[in-house]
Amino acid sequence: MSALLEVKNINKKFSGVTALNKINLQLFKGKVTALIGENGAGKSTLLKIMSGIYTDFEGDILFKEKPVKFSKPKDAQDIGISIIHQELNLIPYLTVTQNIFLGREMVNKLGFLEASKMHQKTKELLENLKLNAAPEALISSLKVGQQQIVEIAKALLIESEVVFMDEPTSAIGENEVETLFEIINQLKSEGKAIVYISHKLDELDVIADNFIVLRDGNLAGKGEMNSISRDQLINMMAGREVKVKKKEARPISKDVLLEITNLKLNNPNNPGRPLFQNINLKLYKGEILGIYGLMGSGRTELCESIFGLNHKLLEGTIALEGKYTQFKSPIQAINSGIALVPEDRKSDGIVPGLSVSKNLSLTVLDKIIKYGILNKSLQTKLYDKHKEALKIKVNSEAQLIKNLSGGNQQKVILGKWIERNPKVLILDEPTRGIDINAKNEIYELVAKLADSGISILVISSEIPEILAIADRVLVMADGEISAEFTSQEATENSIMNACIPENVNL
Amino acid sequence: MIAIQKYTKISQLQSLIALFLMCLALALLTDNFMTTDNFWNVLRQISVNVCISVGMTLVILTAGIDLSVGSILAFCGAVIAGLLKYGLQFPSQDIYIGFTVFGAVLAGILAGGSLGFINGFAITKFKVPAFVATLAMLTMARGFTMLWTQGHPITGLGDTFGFLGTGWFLGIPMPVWISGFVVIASIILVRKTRFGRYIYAIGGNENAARLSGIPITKVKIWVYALAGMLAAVGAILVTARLDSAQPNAGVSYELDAIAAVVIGGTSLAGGRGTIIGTVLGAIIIGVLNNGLVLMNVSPFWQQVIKGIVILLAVIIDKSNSKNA
Amino acid sequence: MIAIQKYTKISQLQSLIALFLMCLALALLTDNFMTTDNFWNVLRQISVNVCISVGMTLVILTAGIDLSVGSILAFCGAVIAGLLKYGLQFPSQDIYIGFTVFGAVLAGILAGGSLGFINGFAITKFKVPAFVATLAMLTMARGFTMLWTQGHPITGLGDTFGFLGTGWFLGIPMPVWISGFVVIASIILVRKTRFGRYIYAIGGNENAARLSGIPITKVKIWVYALAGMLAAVGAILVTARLDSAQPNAGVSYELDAIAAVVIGGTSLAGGRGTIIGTVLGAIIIGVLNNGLVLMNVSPFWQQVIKGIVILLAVIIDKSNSKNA
Amino acid sequence: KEKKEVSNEPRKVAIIVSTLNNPWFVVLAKTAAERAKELGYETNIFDSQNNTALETDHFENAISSGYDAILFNPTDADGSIANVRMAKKVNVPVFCMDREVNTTDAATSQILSDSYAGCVAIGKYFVQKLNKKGKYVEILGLVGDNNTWSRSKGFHSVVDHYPELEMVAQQSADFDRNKAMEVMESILQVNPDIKGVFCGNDGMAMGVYQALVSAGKADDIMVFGFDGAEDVVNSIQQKKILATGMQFPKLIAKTAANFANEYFKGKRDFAQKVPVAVEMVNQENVGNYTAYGSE
Ligand SMILES: Nc1ncnc2c1ncn2[C@@H]1O[C@H](COP(=O)(O)OP(=O)(O)OP(=O)(O)O)[C@@H](O)[C@H]1O
Ligand SMILES: Nc1ncnc2c1ncn2[C@@H]1O[C@H](COP(=O)(O)OP(=O)(O)OP(=O)(O)O)[C@@H](O)[C@H]1O
Ligand SMILES: O[C@@H]1[C@H](O)[C@@H](O)CO[C@@H]1O
Ligand SMILES: [Mg+2]
Ligand SMILES: [Mg+2]
Repeated sequence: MSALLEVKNINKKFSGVTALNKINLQLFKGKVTALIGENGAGKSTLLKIMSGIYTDFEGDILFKEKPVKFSKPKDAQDIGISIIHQELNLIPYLTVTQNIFLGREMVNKLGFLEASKMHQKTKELLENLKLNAAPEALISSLKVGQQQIVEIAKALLIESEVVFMDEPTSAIGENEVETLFEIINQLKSEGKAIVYISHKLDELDVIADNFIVLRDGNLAGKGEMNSISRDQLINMMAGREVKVKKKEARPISKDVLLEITNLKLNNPNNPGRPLFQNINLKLYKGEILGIYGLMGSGRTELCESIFGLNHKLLEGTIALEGKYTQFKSPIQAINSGIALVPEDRKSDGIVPGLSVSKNLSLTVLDKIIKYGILNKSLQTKLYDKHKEALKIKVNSEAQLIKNLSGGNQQKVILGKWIERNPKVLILDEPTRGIDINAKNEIYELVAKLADSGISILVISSEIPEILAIADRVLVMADGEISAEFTSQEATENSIMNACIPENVNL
Repeated sequence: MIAIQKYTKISQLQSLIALFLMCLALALLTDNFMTTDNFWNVLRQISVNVCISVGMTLVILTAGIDLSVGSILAFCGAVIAGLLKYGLQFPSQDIYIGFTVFGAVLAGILAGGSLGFINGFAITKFKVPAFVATLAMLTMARGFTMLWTQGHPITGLGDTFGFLGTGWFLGIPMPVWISGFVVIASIILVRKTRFGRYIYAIGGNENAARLSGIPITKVKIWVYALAGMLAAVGAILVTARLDSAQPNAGVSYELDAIAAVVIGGTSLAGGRGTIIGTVLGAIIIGVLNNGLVLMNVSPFWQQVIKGIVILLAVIIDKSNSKNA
Repeated sequence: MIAIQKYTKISQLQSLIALFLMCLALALLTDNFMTTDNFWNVLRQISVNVCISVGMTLVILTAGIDLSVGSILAFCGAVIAGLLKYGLQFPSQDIYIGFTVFGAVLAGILAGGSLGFINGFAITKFKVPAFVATLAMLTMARGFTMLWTQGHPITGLGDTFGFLGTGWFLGIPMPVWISGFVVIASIILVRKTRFGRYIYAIGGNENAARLSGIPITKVKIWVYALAGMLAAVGAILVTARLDSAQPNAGVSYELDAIAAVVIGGTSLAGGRGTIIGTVLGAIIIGVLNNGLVLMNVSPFWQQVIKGIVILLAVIIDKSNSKNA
Repeated sequence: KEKKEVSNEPRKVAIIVSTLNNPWFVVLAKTAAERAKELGYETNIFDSQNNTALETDHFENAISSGYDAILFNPTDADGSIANVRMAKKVNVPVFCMDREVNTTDAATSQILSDSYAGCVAIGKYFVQKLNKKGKYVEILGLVGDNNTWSRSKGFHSVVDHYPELEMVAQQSADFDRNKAMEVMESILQVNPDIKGVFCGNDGMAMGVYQALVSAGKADDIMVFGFDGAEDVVNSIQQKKILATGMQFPKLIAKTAANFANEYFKGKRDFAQKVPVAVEMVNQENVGNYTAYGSE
């Protein structure tokens, strides 16, 4: 059987650094190929090359055995290649319909848009995808999961023969995943070639026919999905053996550090449906409390509320070391000993254009001030200390933080809070988009911090992760706490069951 | 479409309330505000700003800015007047090309489009920030105007051309017809065509727009070229009304245009806003100017009051749209 | 620190090359460019723009903009001159307060700081876009100036005050001392203090800055207030040099200041840039103005050439910093 | 259009002035307003900001809000014609002040300061003072302004006849004191040996003088201005500045207001042009003058 799409000897460099090295791959009609690899292995880069986004690379692309050259994304679309990007690429203030048809609007003979036709077609697509959203709703009014589905709809609109899906399920719930798989199967039966990227290996067993593993830009292996075990796959990705273990029971102090009672966050847009409510929880000294939940279950809002954001919409009480607090801003929360590592590293965590040492010292400038003036050698000392303690991979203290890998950026952010020696450290998805190695290092670090007496609240969307770090697990569903386990009693199943909201509705 | 219309409704509402309050106050405080005469007055007076700020809206919707519109207006006015009056002369080759009104107007619009094109080119191809590229053009176009006119006005352009600025047709002044046409055409452009959709998309998220295969460079260049052409239309109106092209016409018109756009609810961050909002913004400014004069406010106080009104208009808009 | 220094080095390099080329050309084309006299000339002439554009740099580093500096300058100049000459008179209460040079200068700086504070307040508390808030202030401050001066210059301010503009100290003109002091103080502020670090952090990523516990509102308000104060320092220089406060002083100075900042390599998007770069930018503009006059270029062409140079300076900067 | 011949309301007089960004025009406008008020009329000042289009708006607004006469300082001799005609159409009399409009059939009367002639006089004095030879500099006003050119032309109509008078630099300083100082500082670098500077207005003359003081050349180089502004009249007294062309803005403004008054009383036969001669003020005759006027 000849390949529908084939690439030969693809090399790609980003300002001198090799991202892809001599990659060959073939995609066949009616097959789903899983593209697997650690963060930064080059998966997205490869897809971007095959869909006309990156045009400066070495190597050849053959479509139906004929060489093709793309000078822009449209060229790839035109021959029938569509892509769902890893990052959401929607226009916030356009409607669902307008986004789905963006760049492919239907126009009449006079060149005017045919609004009703597009509206109709969108309705069909959304029904097909079981998305409960109006075609005329603004994208900015949708939840992330719904937006992800709009992205999928957008890709399906193209009459394509090849469909790339770059982590399409990173932000959607179980039900939507099922719908997506139905659609993928349908595409398969129509003879389309599909590439599917995901870090969720469970999914691959269900949906993929073939696999390709990338490691550091090199091809580490390929074959048929049913010919390889999960462990083999993981080892192939990491280039060595990796084990995730469960947190061992350890004695926790009985001192309550943080106590939350009846906390409720009102929704400014929908007063009838608070963002969370009835939240009661205790966090003990030195404890690691995990919060698991599906996307949109209200975890981020909860943490931000503790951190002094949203104070105007908040009801209920928060007590720190037995004293009631009402933080009006992060500054007050920080001064009382609370720290937050936000979920979106790029938009809320780092100051991309500043150096590593400046990012690191941002929360503790008073510590590096001498005679009212920032002292450079104190700053360097701080940097040296954390670089060593956190094993940050960085060239120099002057390196811009945006040029570090995600995991190392995360360590810098952790460092800037550790240096403040907080009483409560809140970690929102601390390993999102971070590969296994770096993850394990962060787990160890978190454990060490807890041992030193810091209480830690950690949000995660990955059950193995919660099990690996938390002493106790809370599950949130639909803005309320739906279950509590010690990490020893918790199992994947019990957690999963608790997190499905009663009335399933995005 | 519906989304935009919804958004329009909200921002229109804001501006409409502000406008209504102003008109009410003026109707109560003065005798002469609520007259047909004054009605046409205000519309005629804002017609130039309407043309320019419609162009500015397009630019700002793509998250850009154009500081050069006033200078481009002056240049186009000078070109049109110069061609009408003297034609093109190449004494060395003994060639003389005369221009009809239509030809001169066309040439003026082309001139405006070309300067706008240069803006767009610098912005997209050389990645010069819009603020800087159009700031440079502000200076250059003024220089071109001075070179072309040698600093002197060009006057006496004939009745046919003058009609465009001073004539009436079916009981409506020509400048109102022309700016009305500009408004309607651009509403259609923005709402009913691909190009319009692309403008919103680029301003909303340029990266996403690029990945959707939208030709960013082309769209942006066209947007700046259109802004230049609309400045040229403004030039036609100014020049025809006065029967004279002034080399220092249009100074600081960009600020009035930006004010109209912002008061009209368009976000300077791009991606959100409407032509209708801008027109309302221009009307508010026009009514304000007119009203301050009708109420006999001293010119020094006028500046203070104008600043306060701009600020209030935007603050009201902001505070209401929080819930939107 | 090193990052900024590195960055400084690159952007300085750009501007230095541009500056060097210009100076070389002028040295070859004219006899009088490379003289001590002319050296002090240029430095004295740019001193006002240096003060203003240092303030503008702070504002732009936070990803803001300040269009009102020229009007604030005019207002502060008028305040200083008015207080020096007439003091404060409250005839109804039969009170008269005289002002020393020091007192008047202080009052002027306070006035500038207050108007800047209002800018900052509108921007942070009412979420008015900086462009709009300072545009409104541009108009209002000009109105205040006209009201305060009734449109007339205030002249004859005495030698002590005049010394600040025209005097020499240790062989260096006073305006150069003053603007030099402003530059050094602000370099220290920006590089060596918490406040300076906060400015970069806010401009670089406001969200991250907020979550790091940086008092965004306070820092921003202070930045606009500082910009206002530095406009007041500019006002001292202009007024003292002329021995006269002109009500129409400072018109369009904001554009010169922004040009200096941008030529100096500071990003209009905030978070990246240096004071030194801005100073080089101001020198480039100053040398350009000086050179065009030394070469007796016709005033018409001067504008065209200035536009081209701004464009080129930024394009060179952009194309080189791609590799950075 | 019916005017309020019958009503008892005070008549309203609009003062439309090219710019208030320049004290000379502030004096013109305020004097006109004061005089009209003295005569019992309601007044308001309109600032055209040097923008002929804005001037059109002011005319329209003034007419539609019932002003009975317009005391008018045009932004442009040609560009303002259309505006005056607009008023004429509805029988609102227009009295031009200081600057003319280039037509004789629109304004009721024009009380004019003749920049060209005034600069001819200055030019003659300039030639005399420089002894018909030497290098000199001209500082122009706003290059898009017609006063700039009528003054420059008047001056050159005389000076250009003397081949030994060499203009070594001609630069613009936008009628701005500060710009004039800076431009002059630069020019002095190239041309330290000039003998005279002719400036298109007094503000620029003061700026130029300031530059000369800084350069220590105030005693060697003669400065000539135009306007008769307070600072320059004082400076001439103090022998700092050589001469200026005295325009009489107060006289012009008062005459215009008086004309409007007479018009309301029924007079119609106004002279189309009433020249108010520009008088040259120099160090000998300065005693006869005050700011913007004579004793
Ligand atoms: N625009 C860019 N400039 C410089 N380097 C880049 C750029 N995009 C990607 N890289 C680098 O290229 C390598 C491959 O990145 P890529 O995004 O393809 O990884 P990935 O396998 O998709 O990872 P993930 O699982 O995190 O999505 C990484 O080292 C990354 O840092
Ligand atoms: N600014 C906002 N305005 C309105 N609703 C919001 C806003 N931010 C979040 N929400 C909604 O509030 C709910 C809780 O969101 P939150 O981000 O806290 O969830 P989460 O459990 O942290 O999920 P995730 O893993 O996506 O971060 C969701 O329904 C979300 O769509
Ligand atoms: O004389 C005055 C002014 O001084 C001037 O600045 C321009 O034109 C005038 O008529
Ligand atoms: Mg990826
Ligand atoms: Mg979250």
